[in-house]
Amino acid sequence: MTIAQFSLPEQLVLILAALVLFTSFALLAQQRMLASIHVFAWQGALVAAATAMIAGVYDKHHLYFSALMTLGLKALLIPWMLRRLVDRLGIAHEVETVVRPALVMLAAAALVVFSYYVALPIEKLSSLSTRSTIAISMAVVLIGMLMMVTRSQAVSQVIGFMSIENGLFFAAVVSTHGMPMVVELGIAFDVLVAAVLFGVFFLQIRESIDSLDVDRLNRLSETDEMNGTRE
Amino acid sequence: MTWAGWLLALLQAALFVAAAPLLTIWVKRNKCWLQNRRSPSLLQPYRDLAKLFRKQVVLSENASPLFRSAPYIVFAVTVLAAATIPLISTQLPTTAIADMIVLVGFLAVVRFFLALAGMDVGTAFGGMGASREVSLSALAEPALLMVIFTLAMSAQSTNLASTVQYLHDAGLVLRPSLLFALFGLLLVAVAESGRIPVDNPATHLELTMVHEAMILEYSGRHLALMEWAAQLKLMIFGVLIVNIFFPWGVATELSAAALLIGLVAVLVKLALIGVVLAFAETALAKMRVFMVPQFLNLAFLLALLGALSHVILEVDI
Amino acid sequence: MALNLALAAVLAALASAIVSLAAHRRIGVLKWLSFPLLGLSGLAAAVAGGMALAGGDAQVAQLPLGLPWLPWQVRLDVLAGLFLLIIGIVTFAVGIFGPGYVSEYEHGDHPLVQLGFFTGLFIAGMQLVVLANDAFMFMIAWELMSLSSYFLVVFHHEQAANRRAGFLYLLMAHVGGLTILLGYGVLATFGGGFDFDAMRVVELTPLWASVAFALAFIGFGMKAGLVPLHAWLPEAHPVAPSHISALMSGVMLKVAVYGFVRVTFDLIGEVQWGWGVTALLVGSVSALLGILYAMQQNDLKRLLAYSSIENVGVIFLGLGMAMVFMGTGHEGLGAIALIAALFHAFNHALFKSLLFLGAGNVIQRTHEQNMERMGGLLTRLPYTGVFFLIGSMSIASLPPFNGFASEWLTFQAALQAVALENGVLRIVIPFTAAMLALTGALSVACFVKAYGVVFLGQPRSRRARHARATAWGMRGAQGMLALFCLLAGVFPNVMVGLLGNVSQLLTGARMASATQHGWLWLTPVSSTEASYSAPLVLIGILLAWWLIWQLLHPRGARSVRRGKTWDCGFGPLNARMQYTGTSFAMPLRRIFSPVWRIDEKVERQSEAEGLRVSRLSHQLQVSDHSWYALYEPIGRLVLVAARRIARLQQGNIRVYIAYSFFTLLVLLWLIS
Amino acid sequence: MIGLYFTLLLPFGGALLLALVTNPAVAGWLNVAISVGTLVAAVTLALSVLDQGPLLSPGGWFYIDAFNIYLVALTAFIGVTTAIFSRPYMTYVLSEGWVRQRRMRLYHAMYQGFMTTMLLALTTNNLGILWVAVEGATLATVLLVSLYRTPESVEAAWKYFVLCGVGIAQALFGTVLVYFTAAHVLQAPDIGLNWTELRGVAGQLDPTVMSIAFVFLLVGYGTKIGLVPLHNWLPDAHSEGPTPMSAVLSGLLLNVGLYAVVRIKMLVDPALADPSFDNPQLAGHLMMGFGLLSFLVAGLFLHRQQDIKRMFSYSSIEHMGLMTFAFGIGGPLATFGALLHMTVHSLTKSAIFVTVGHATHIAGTQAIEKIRGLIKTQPHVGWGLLLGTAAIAGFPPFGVFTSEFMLLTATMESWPWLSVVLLSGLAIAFAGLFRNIHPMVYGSVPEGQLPVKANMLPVAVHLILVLWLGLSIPPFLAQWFDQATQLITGSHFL
Repeated sequence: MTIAQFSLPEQLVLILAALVLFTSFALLAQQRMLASIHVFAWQGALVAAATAMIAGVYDKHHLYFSALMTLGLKALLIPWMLRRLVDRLGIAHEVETVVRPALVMLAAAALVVFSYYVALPIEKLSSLSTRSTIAISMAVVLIGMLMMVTRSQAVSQVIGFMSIENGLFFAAVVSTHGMPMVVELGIAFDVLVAAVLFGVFFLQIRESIDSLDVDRLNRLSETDEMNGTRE
Repeated sequence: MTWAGWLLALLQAALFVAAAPLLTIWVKRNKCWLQNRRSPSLLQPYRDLAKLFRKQVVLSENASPLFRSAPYIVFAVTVLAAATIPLISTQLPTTAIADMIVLVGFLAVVRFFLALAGMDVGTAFGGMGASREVSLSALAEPALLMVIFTLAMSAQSTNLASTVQYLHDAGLVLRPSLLFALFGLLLVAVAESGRIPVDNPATHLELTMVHEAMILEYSGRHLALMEWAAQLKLMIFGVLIVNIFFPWGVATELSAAALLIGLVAVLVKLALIGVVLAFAETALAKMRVFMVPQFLNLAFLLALLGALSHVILEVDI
Repeated sequence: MALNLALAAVLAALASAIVSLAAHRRIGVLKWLSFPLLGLSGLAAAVAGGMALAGGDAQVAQLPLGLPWLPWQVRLDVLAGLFLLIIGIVTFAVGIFGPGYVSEYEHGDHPLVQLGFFTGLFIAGMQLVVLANDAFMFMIAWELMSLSSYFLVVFHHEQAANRRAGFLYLLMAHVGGLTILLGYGVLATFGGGFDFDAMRVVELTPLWASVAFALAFIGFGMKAGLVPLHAWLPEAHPVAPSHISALMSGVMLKVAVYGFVRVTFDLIGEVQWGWGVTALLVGSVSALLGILYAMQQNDLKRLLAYSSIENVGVIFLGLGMAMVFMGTGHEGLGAIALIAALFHAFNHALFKSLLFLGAGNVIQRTHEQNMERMGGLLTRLPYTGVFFLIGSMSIASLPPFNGFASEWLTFQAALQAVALENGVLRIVIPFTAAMLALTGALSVACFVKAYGVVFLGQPRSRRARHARATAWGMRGAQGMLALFCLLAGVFPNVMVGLLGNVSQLLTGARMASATQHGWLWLTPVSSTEASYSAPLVLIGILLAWWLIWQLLHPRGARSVRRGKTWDCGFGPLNARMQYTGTSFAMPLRRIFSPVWRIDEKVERQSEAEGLRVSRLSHQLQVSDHSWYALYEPIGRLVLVAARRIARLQQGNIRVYIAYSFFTLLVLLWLIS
Repeated sequence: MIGLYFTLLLPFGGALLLALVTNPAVAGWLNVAISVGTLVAAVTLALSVLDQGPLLSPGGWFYIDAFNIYLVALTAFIGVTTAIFSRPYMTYVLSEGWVRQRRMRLYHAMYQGFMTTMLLALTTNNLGILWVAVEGATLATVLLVSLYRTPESVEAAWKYFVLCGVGIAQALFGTVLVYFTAAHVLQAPDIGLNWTELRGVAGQLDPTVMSIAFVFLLVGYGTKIGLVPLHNWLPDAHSEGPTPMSAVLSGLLLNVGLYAVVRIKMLVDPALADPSFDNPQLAGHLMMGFGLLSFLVAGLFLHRQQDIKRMFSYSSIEHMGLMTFAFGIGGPLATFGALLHMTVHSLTKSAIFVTVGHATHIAGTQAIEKIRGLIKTQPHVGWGLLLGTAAIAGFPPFGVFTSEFMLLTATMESWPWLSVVLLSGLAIAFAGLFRNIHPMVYGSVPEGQLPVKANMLPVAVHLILVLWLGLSIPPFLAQWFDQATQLITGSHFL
């Protein structure tokens, strides 16, 4: 079946999925701190919108709540916290250079293809119209990881991590219409605590190596140049 | 085995011990003749022994009891070894006490105590002699054993009497293994009984001496026993060679005639081998101590060849 | 009955371990409680072993220990009995020897608890190994033995060398243990069960049987110290306290032999002659190299340890011959070789522990381990001197002592090679016999050196000069072992007859003709082929001696006069002029030089015209090749691999994330 | 039932309570008391489960069967012994001035918080809750790793946090996928994550999705187990955190990760058994591969260690690899052995870390080349370390040998040639451990190294238990393991 046969709301969900994917590309490409925080917030908002959409279409009422939760957490609270942190740390206007951005973009695109290829058999089985979103969310997760690999800035690593969470949540919502409430609450709680802890750690790292460049966190290594060989 | 057999064994042993000095002096006489010197009389070694037995023993003050008992052990064990060798007759109960391997064991005991006695006083000479003795015989002994293996595999026995019996009954058979074994045994005999070219009993030259260095501290009856044991050793090897490889004439039953023939035969054969030894010692020169290993390796090689040629050429399964 | 007695022995050993927990700073506990308990345990073990060896049929029982589906099973058959007897005798001797020996630990803080506790465990472990009837219990007892002996090896852990030895020992023991475990694994996988009874009945395919044999051979050979797996042995055995060295060299190696015999002859069952050839060659090489290495040692205990390698080689040579004969269907001949090997194992246990106890005695009195600083001890420690002499004669396999009897049997077995159909074997066996002959001759040389340098000549150090007599217990233990050496040598028929039961069990044949001519004659095949009468030999020697004394000793001869040693007219001789151990071994070192890695340095300082040498210094380092050929390469390999691997942990978190990222991708790619 | 609630609520309440207690001494005692209470509750729970069989709480939120109950008991037990050790140790840490009072509060609160999450993860029946709890365990411990605020500890904590976070995220994705397929089989969506339900219909779950889900879950929880190459956080976290933390991390957290994977495997195997799927053994093979790799690599790492705690954390990786391998083999024998190995490893390893804590206290450093002559300085500590290491290295008569023996046998039966690899790995690891242990325990005492007030009771208890398990497994425990084996493999072992 082609997209034409979907009902409008379903098409809208697909649109949102595409947008989420786009935002994570944007995150990957974005080199300004503040801007990437904003993009991240937008991604959260899109996920929340998608959730609300699903809730509306398949009238799953508890999803409204989780949509709200997502909006509050991912689109408002966490971005706000990050914003405050970067202000306090005075790195708000820092610009981080990504090595070989074109290559990274290419890799991200490849990841999308890859996750589509992995998800193909799943789609065969699925009867939900929103099945293809699994591929999208897997791609979002992988791209998030790619972002953490390519960025050496602690804050952008956290953003990458959070976008992975977004991808997960998106997958949970659109492919399975939401996990049981308790689980979602638990996950949300974990994410919140994680965000707080990240904040704590920014400060700790800052005071220990007075920078947020994770590449400089390499005291604990076991290669020869770090510790003399002992025969 | 009857009491007669045991009596004969006893007599034979006595004869063996008594005749040992004779062989030595016989070789010496031949050498003298060959080098046209005047030779001592055949009784000379007996006179020497008697003199030594009468003389007082002078012991080094740091000689231990082992030093005093060594001569007796050495001599006793050598006599026992002699007693187990068929000299005249193969009808010998004593051969059952110790077969050829035990015979080698006896020689090892002798060497063990000789060497210890040499080290006991704590002079440089004694230690040197002991060291050389054990090192050289460490190479000679395996050669001897290989010779014995060759014989044993042919004769299906390590019992001397039955081996001699077997070879005697087999008559004249040309066995390559025995040929190798003979030459191996000859070399070993020369080395073990300390003759030229391995050792020279006549000199006390510190660079070369082996046996003499060990008994340097001995005097009086102790020295006599040591000397006599050495002569016995020579005799033992002589008898082994002649009676195993040329068993003709050896008495195979206990009759007076046979025994007489056997006696004459062995005396003649020993006389002959004495002449051969004398020739060899005149012709050859004493070799350097560290040439001796090659000499013994040759002996070992010959013996090994003997064993292998027996397995390869003579057994058919 | 016998089995209960054996278990009682184990309990006594454990009890001695427990009581010595109270020995902290109180040596009396060790002297008057734990060592007597050990002696008791040894006595019980010896009696039980003797009964089992004579008794014949096996006794089994189950202990309330082990896994729910695999309880510990113990079994006491003739084979176990033999080795239990060995363990028992030596343990008993140690029990007597110990109190006098440990009295040197009275002063200074020595970990007495460690000593007593682990000695008890060690002995209990060995006894359990012999008793075990399932692989699981066997392995536990085996490793208990290794572990506790390791703690005894590092008893003097202040010296770095001992620590190193301990580490090496533990490592090798563990590797060997794992190999054995793997061997049992093979047997169990096909036998469907870890108890030996299941393994006995099963028939393995030749390939798997060979695999199992190879594993057992490597594992037990490692413990027994076969070349080239021997390197740990001369390091570990000497550094332990001497009575422990006696136990390790005298008994533990035998336990390894036991394991090998049990697995090969009993559990696998169908012996292949190819295995025999392997054991034959490895054994003869070990024997030869072992004695050659021993010859060059100047540390008395190291020398003894190396000579253990030699004797184990001889034992395996005999076992190999037995396997060859059995593999080619000559059970009767196999029995001769097997009996010879087991008899040698028994004898080696006796004289090697005798020698180690003697060495311990000497070392305790002189506080020297280096032979070059001993000498003239025969007059100072007469008892030890005489006993050590007996031990040396036995180990040098001189008639009429026990070493000779077993070696003689081995030779007789070798001579039966003619009966074999396979021409190659007919050549190989005489050849190994030649190696054995060389070994025997060298061992004479080696122990002439040992005895001559340690006990004869003039004392080479002040401590040696002032060595004084020792405790009665120590003499008693050595005396007992020496007596056994003599008895086993003079009446070999007794032991051979008993060992017949073992060969009956393992090969289905016994040396019937061996003892048919009564206790006086030992005739392996038939009286015409070969015979040896040790009693008559002894009598003959004594008779000859007596005759000489009677006939030749001149009546009323003036008694001996003591005089100075002849010094060639140069001033008086001193101790430094006599031959040292090193110089004694020089000819053989020169003849067999390729065997060792020798680095010898001679520094000669001569005066201006270069004629008179004013100063001369000589350094000699003799080490064996296996280090450089086998051990160091492996160690280096591991380290290199470790260094490569370490790059994984290079510190940058992004790399780490990349790891999990790519792991994920690869796995996803794999499954779809 | 009541036992269950107490088991969970006691530590939870304890965490809240301890967050308020300012006096560290009191807190230390309270910590012990709460742990003991938890242990009692856990034991009662265990007994009830043992005689009434599996227990499913109303609403199906919790499910206790033979498999997790013994882990619960183990967790509670080690929680107690470690708490006993932690009290004097942390007072020493405090006296050294490495931490301030406030952080002591954090420490004790988080200790109980960690126990809560552990027990929750073990007892819950809901895969989602399981995920939440495991993630919670990370969050609870991450601040403790950086407790000393040294640059190293902060770095270690950051790596721990980020790597485990990322890993766990994948586990969540896997969970979502499981839920996704379950939604097609189960009608009621909100029970779609209940393990018992899933277990019931496991045969009908779609194999492809389940295989993908398993990959995500394996990578996710495998990070927690410390499987190579996902292990990098582990040595850092274990070596930089306070020693009691290292003890519980090595002894418990890793187990929970493995527990999760095995639970999932129990769902995946029936699903993959579907004829349409080509490789029904996929899960097992993946686990075997990871397990063997971790086992070997960790063994090699042991040779290069300079930090004693780091070394033992590598040995934990090695043993977790061994267990993963064993569970991967499957089959009653291997599973039984793996369960036993879990127990003995946890006991031994936590005992070792306690001893190591004392040793580092004596030497004042964790650097191996600074720690010397322990046996002379303080025989108890020295022997504890030596025997503990001997035990963990698999020397009989300690229990580790028993389990390794069983694993080896299982390998022999199913994959004969792998057993060679296994043995060489064991030998390498053994050499690596002892080459470092040897100089530490033996030799003469460096000057200025004095005995300390050490409480070796936990060590003794643990080692004696391990020894007991080595000499004979008590019937009830064997029964217990056997039930668990039956649950996991579907067939009894005994």
